[in-house]
Amino acid sequence: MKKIECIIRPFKLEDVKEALSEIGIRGMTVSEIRGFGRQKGHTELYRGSEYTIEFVPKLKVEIVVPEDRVDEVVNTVVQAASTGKIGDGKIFVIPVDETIRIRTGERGPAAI
Amino acid sequence: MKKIECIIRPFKLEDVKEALSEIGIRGMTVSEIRGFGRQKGHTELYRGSEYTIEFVPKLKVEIVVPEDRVDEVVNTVVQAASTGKIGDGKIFVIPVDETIRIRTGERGPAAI
Amino acid sequence: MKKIECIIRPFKLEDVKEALSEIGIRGMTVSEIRGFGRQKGHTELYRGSEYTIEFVPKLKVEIVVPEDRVDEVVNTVVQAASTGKIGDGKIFVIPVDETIRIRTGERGPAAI
Amino acid sequence: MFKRQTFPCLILLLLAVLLVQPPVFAETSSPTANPGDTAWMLISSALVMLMLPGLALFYGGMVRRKNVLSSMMHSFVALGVMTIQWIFIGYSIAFGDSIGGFMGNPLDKFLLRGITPETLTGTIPEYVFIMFQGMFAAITPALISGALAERIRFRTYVTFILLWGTLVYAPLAHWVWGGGWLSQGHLLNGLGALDFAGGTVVHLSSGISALVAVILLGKRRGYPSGDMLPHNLTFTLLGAGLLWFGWFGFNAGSAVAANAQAGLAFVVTHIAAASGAIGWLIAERIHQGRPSALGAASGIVAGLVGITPAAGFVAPWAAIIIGFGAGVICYWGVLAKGRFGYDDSLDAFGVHGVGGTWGAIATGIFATIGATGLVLGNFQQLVNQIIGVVAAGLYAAAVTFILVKVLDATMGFRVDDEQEQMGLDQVEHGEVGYNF
Amino acid sequence: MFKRQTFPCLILLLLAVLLVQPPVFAETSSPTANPGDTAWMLISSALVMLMLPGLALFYGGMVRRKNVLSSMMHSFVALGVMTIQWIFIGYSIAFGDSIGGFMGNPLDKFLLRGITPETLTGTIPEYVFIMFQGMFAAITPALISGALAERIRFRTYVTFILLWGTLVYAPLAHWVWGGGWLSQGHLLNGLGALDFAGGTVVHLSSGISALVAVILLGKRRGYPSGDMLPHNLTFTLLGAGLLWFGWFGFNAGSAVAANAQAGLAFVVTHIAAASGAIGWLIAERIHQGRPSALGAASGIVAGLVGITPAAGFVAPWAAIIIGFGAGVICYWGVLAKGRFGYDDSLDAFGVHGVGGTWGAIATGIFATIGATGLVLGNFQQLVNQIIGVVAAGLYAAAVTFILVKVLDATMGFRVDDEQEQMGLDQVEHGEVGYNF
Amino acid sequence: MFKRQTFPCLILLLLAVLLVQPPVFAETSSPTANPGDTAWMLISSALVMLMLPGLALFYGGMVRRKNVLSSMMHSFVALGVMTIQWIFIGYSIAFGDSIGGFMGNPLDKFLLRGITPETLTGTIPEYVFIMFQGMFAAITPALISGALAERIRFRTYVTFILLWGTLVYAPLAHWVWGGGWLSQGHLLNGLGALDFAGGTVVHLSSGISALVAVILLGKRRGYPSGDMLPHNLTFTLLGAGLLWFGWFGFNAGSAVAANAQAGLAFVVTHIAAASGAIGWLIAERIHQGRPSALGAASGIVAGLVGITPAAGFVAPWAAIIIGFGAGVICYWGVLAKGRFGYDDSLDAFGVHGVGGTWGAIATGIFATIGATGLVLGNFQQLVNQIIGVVAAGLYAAAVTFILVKVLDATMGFRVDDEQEQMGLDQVEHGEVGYNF
Ligand SMILES: Nc1ncnc2c1ncn2[C@@H]1O[C@H](COP(=O)(O)OP(=O)(O)O)[C@@H](O)[C@H]1O
Ligand SMILES: Nc1ncnc2c1ncn2[C@@H]1O[C@H](COP(=O)(O)OP(=O)(O)O)[C@@H](O)[C@H]1O
Ligand SMILES: Nc1ncnc2c1ncn2[C@@H]1O[C@H](COP(=O)(O)OP(=O)(O)O)[C@@H](O)[C@H]1O
Repeated sequence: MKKIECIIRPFKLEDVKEALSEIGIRGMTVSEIRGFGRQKGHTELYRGSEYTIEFVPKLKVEIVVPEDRVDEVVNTVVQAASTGKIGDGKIFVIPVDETIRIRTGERGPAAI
Repeated sequence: MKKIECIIRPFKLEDVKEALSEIGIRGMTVSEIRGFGRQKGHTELYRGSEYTIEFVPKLKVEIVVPEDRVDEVVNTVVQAASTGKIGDGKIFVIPVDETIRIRTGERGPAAI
Repeated sequence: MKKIECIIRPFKLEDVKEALSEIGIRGMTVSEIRGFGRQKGHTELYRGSEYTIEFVPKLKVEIVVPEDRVDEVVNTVVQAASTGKIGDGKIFVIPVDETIRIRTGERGPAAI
Repeated sequence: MFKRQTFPCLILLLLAVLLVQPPVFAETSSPTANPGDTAWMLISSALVMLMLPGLALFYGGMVRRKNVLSSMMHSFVALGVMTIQWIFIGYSIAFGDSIGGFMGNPLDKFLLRGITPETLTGTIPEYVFIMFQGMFAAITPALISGALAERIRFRTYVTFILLWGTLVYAPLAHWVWGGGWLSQGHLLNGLGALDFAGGTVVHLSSGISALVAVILLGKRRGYPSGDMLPHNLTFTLLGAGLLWFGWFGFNAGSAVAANAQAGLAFVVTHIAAASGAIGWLIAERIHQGRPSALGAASGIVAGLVGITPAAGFVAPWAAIIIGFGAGVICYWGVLAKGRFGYDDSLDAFGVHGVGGTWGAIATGIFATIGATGLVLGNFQQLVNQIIGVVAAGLYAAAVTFILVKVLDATMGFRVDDEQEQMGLDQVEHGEVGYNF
Repeated sequence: MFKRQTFPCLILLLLAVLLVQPPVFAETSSPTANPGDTAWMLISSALVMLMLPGLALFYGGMVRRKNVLSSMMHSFVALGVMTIQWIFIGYSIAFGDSIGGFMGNPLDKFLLRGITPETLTGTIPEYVFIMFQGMFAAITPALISGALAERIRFRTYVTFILLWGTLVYAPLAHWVWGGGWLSQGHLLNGLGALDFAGGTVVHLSSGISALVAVILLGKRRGYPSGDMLPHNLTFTLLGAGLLWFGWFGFNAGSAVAANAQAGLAFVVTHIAAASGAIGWLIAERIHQGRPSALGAASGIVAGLVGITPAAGFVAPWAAIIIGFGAGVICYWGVLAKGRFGYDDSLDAFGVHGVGGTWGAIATGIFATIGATGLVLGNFQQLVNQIIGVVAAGLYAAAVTFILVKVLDATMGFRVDDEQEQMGLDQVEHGEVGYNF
Repeated sequence: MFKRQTFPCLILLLLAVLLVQPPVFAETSSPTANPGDTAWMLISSALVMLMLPGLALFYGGMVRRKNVLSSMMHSFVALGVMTIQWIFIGYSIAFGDSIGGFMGNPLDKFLLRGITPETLTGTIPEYVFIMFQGMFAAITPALISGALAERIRFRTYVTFILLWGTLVYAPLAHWVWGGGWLSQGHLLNGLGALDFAGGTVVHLSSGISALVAVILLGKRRGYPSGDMLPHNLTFTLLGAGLLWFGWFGFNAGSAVAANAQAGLAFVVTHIAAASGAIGWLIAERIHQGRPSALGAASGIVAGLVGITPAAGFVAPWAAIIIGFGAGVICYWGVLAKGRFGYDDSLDAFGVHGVGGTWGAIATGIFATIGATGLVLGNFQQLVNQIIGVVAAGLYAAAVTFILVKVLDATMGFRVDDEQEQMGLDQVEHGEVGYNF
């Protein structure tokens, strides 16, 4: 099993979720994060003064899938979340040793 | 070392924390997340209109422990967090290469 | 590639970010978490009544870097985030199988 | 570049015109204002003004986080631009010399000319009356914003309310209160259509216009979907509380004196708000199983809308029926959008349109004080009320239809899809509501 | 299914009854209301009404996020149902023809019968007086909700306040203000127990009832524990600000005219609020090292509670002592719950019970204007105050004891453990406060 | 340990002194207060009081989350301590027997001695006048806190405002309103410097003091940086709404009667607030591309500040110019801090200092009602206005300079770097604003 961590733009969540649903992914976990990266340099004006917003609001979407589906999921997310502008985000693939469903105690692929 | 990531129902936090304390786990990290899974289909009524709440508020509890305690912790969490209803959540076990305590620079099991 | 997860005190974020910038780290992801650990026992007074705050607000900083930079980053964070008092936090190093930049589809070290 | 500056230039031009106007001197006129009535009307004006921040909270709490400032701005900017419009021509169109019962002469009291601090309206300074009425002119278009929330361009909205306030609100106010054709003593058997504090002029007109606008402009991207939940219901409750508070000025102030009628209007307003909340909560309880905080807030407003036209004419017992009825009927009103498939974001039509209609009709039924309704056997009054509703509704709908069509074609009324997704706060105002 | 509908049916039945009541006509009576006094009492009524949204914020900010709407609803629904209760029988029980000094005849002014817009109470329309008093009837039971927050069922709460308002509040109001046995000219040496704006009737009665209820109902699951912190102290501060603002109506409005006594009540109210905040902050500083925002908010309310019974009778210098004393004493009052182990969630007893008692006694000590207290050598007044406190306290406690026992046995007063853990917003109202 | 107790001891000492004061008895004096005027001044006082919670929200929304309670406390504690200071000596310094036109005798009305409920000021009880003026004394120092936010010690702030209120505010109030040298009939050709409701006394004085203080105390750690964004602009908007509402009391209440002048002040205040918002939004639109919610809130306050000194003297058309001008000029005023490099956290100088100066000058230009400004050919009035601004500005700046220097050296004005980083809520008050 692998955990696919995707850092995306907040307003892309709906698109990503739908694209994943289409390929049969039914579970994911979303959290609000703030990102720091190349996108820095963005400024906002408050009362005429410029403030550099170094941390940009992003969402982290975590999807645990069997190894054989990793590429499919990654490609789907890349397509759905991309705008082509700096700050689109990253995907990190992380190994998962074990997966357990709390409700039933099931383990492995059956748990997701 | 392993990181045990548990997605649980928010109101189960207290129970999970107490159960873990009882088996001697003294450290954990909690974050608010929103989950998408089988539990979907839940609707709320606002002004009589049904809204499908696709993302359900959950908590993620992360516990880093030595390998030999993984099973014990997983079982404890499964017991404490389970209600038997869909949406109880998942546990993911993830390998950790190294652990460092910032205060002292200690590494490995001594750091947690 | 490795993901370096650092649990730090919120007010240390600026220092950590600057220290990392100095060694050329340009990307990171920050989230708000609540920590439970040795630091417990902290109490706050509301209307004269003591409340034990078991969960202390912390920040999680995630930095994905090539393997050869792990030690450097870890040491930098330890130095920047340490106050010497209980509750400074932990660093966990987690393996990353693959890294993808959403904007371009680039993979591996080029993606970060 | 030129186009972007049009609006400021217009303002500066108008300001320049002002400077050549001869300065106004205080005249000594024999009758002076009654301090008690003046005190009440000063504070009533302030109370109605507070309804706009109240509305900003009420609406702002119901939108998504990314649109909270945009939604609040719809109320605040209305208070800004409609006040200036009112001073220039709005008041004159509503209360100037009548042109055939349809509207006042816009030049008659242009920029309040001829009015001094000593000029009286009844027992109070005319300046205070102008202010009291001006607050109504500001809140009415802001009510419409509830329907359009989360999808419209700020500059088009500002243009829209300026035009709507001039072409719809001010004439309607003239019809009913400014000596126009719906006033007592004019057509309709001389009885006129009763509208004590604005059930038709304010609520029906804004509600029906809201409906027309959302039908023309179309739904929000993704509507209906789970993430369109109210982002902060504590604001909505607080907003309802402030609206309730301010409505005492709105209704009891419409007596334009601190007298017996003001007392009556106060008591029936309060009763109707309470009954409206109870009505809505009971409807929810029966229909969806649980009474909600949003329901309480909505029922309060529904009850207040319902009693508005009746406030000076009905007894307390009738206020219970009117308020309770408004709560139940408006609950049904907001369900309608699901059935008919338009997207009235915050139910401006469901509450103000439906509740305003109910209130106007209920006034014709229950009026027993200073007027005679159906319960006293006067069928004609009920007929007049219905004529008033239909006339005002048709007029408001028609003008709104044209305005929305024209503005959409020229300035563009909606933001584009990507902007809607990013949220209006960032796109239109370059800000976000919360940096927690 | 039948049981669930009982409440709505009852309402509908009552509404039906109303319809057969003969319509009320305006009579022409010679004396008319004084506009200045009427203006002041209209706005005072509105100000007291605003205290309920203020209380909703004050309390709502102190509970946990998952109970914020539930807690706010306790205030809003009180404004709803108590208003209707007041119109039907509450006002009649409090101010109707006295039955032996204990309560007014509930049928005397049932549904405000016999009252027209022209009926006066002193120099103002009786309708306005009814409203002013009605706001008190709404806020008093809502104060109790602070003690019960985070654990009770909504429908039981609604039933409780309706009964409590009818059986406790209205009779107590009669005792002190409605010509009952504690009023001047009656028992107690003819001096009566002084209670200018409701120290005993409002604060002591609700505070003591709160204490009885929480002792009977037991602690919140897990109390005391670290996650029971106030979730939003900015609301609590804002709520305290609105309460302060509204209290000007509460106290200075209790002069029932815009006169010298209203001016006095205003100044001592303001001083006591300020002194209360300072007193509490200093107590905190000494006892826990740091003055807090929650302390400021609490001290403001404590000072206001303390001055309430005294507001028309004491000089400014005495207000400093009363307010400061209230701040310090109520700080000690809220500490008591830790010592005695009951769970008064938001310190309804600690602030209103303790502060109300202090205020009643302080009135007996410091009264120098229009009454004579201990500082002018009149020991009898102090005795009367204590008799008033004891009588009202015992009565409120006894009736509350019975009500809580009966309601808990029949309807169930608390939600179950799992529901308490999930939060009342979701369980009782099907909503959440914030969707950030 | 002794030092920590100094403040409470002082209070207790003063309270002890009070007890020996002979009790005040009510005297029967022939003329009684006018109920209408009294009603208006009671509510005006309450409205100005509400400006402090409004200011708390306005400022509290603009700071970072970790300082929200600290910032709100700056307003609330000012309401607390300045009220008590006002009762003891503030009112006496401002309105007691003049000592050479510079200040009133502090002992003349010490602790309001000699004043009874029946004592009148004009047509209202003096107690009400004291309250109305006392609210001004509370809000003025609180305005300064906007400049100092996010970096100062609570106890030093409290000491500072007590001293500043005594040494700066009260004397300035005496100069202009208490019969001092800037009042009509005194120096400056007998015309005096016009300041209807406090443009110079309140806004200029606090604004200039804010500037001096921040220059002396230095910037916030890390200023300017991206994480110093306003944490909750919904609060700032709501705060602006409450300020607007309260300002009707501030300005129209300054007529000290419910008369024609109050009506005039009300209308020009409302117009100026609206114009200020429009002015600021247009300036933003041109300069930074998008009109913002923070801009609307800021423009409202700027417009209100601008009209304050002029409110009883100018016609509606002039209010449009003054308000619009204030919006544009203050927008430019807040940009100044970027250019000159001081850190006026929430632009207390940029809005109140700059806007107060503009208002004072504009009064000299546009006064046409009850006074004659430049537009009526009276150049002298404009000169007087400038003299008033310069004199008040220099005096306030000088005293503030000394106070800040002394307090910084003795008590320490700023928290240390680590505390600043952790946030004042936790460090100074042991709390956090939100536990979501
Ligand atoms: N080395 C990194 N480790 C962890 N997160 C990163 C790293 N680099 C970037 N990110 C995350 O990815 C987001 C987007 O990265 P950015 O460099 O701004 O643009 P892009 O992905 O288009 O190159 C950042 O906001 C941050 O959250
Ligand atoms: N494939 C997945 N990857 C990551 N998180 C998941 C995945 N599937 C489920 N989750 C998380 O687990 C939670 C519970 O899952 P759900 O399918 O609703 O119920 P259950 O765990 O009882 O089968 C979800 O809300 C989501 O946060
Ligand atoms: N076993 C663990 N697993 C995950 N997170 C932990 C663990 N132990 C500690 N933490 C995190 O590290 C933070 C600091 O730990 P703590 O024991 O309080 O102090 P220190 O790191 O100085 O020893 C905690 O608040 C928690 O967020």
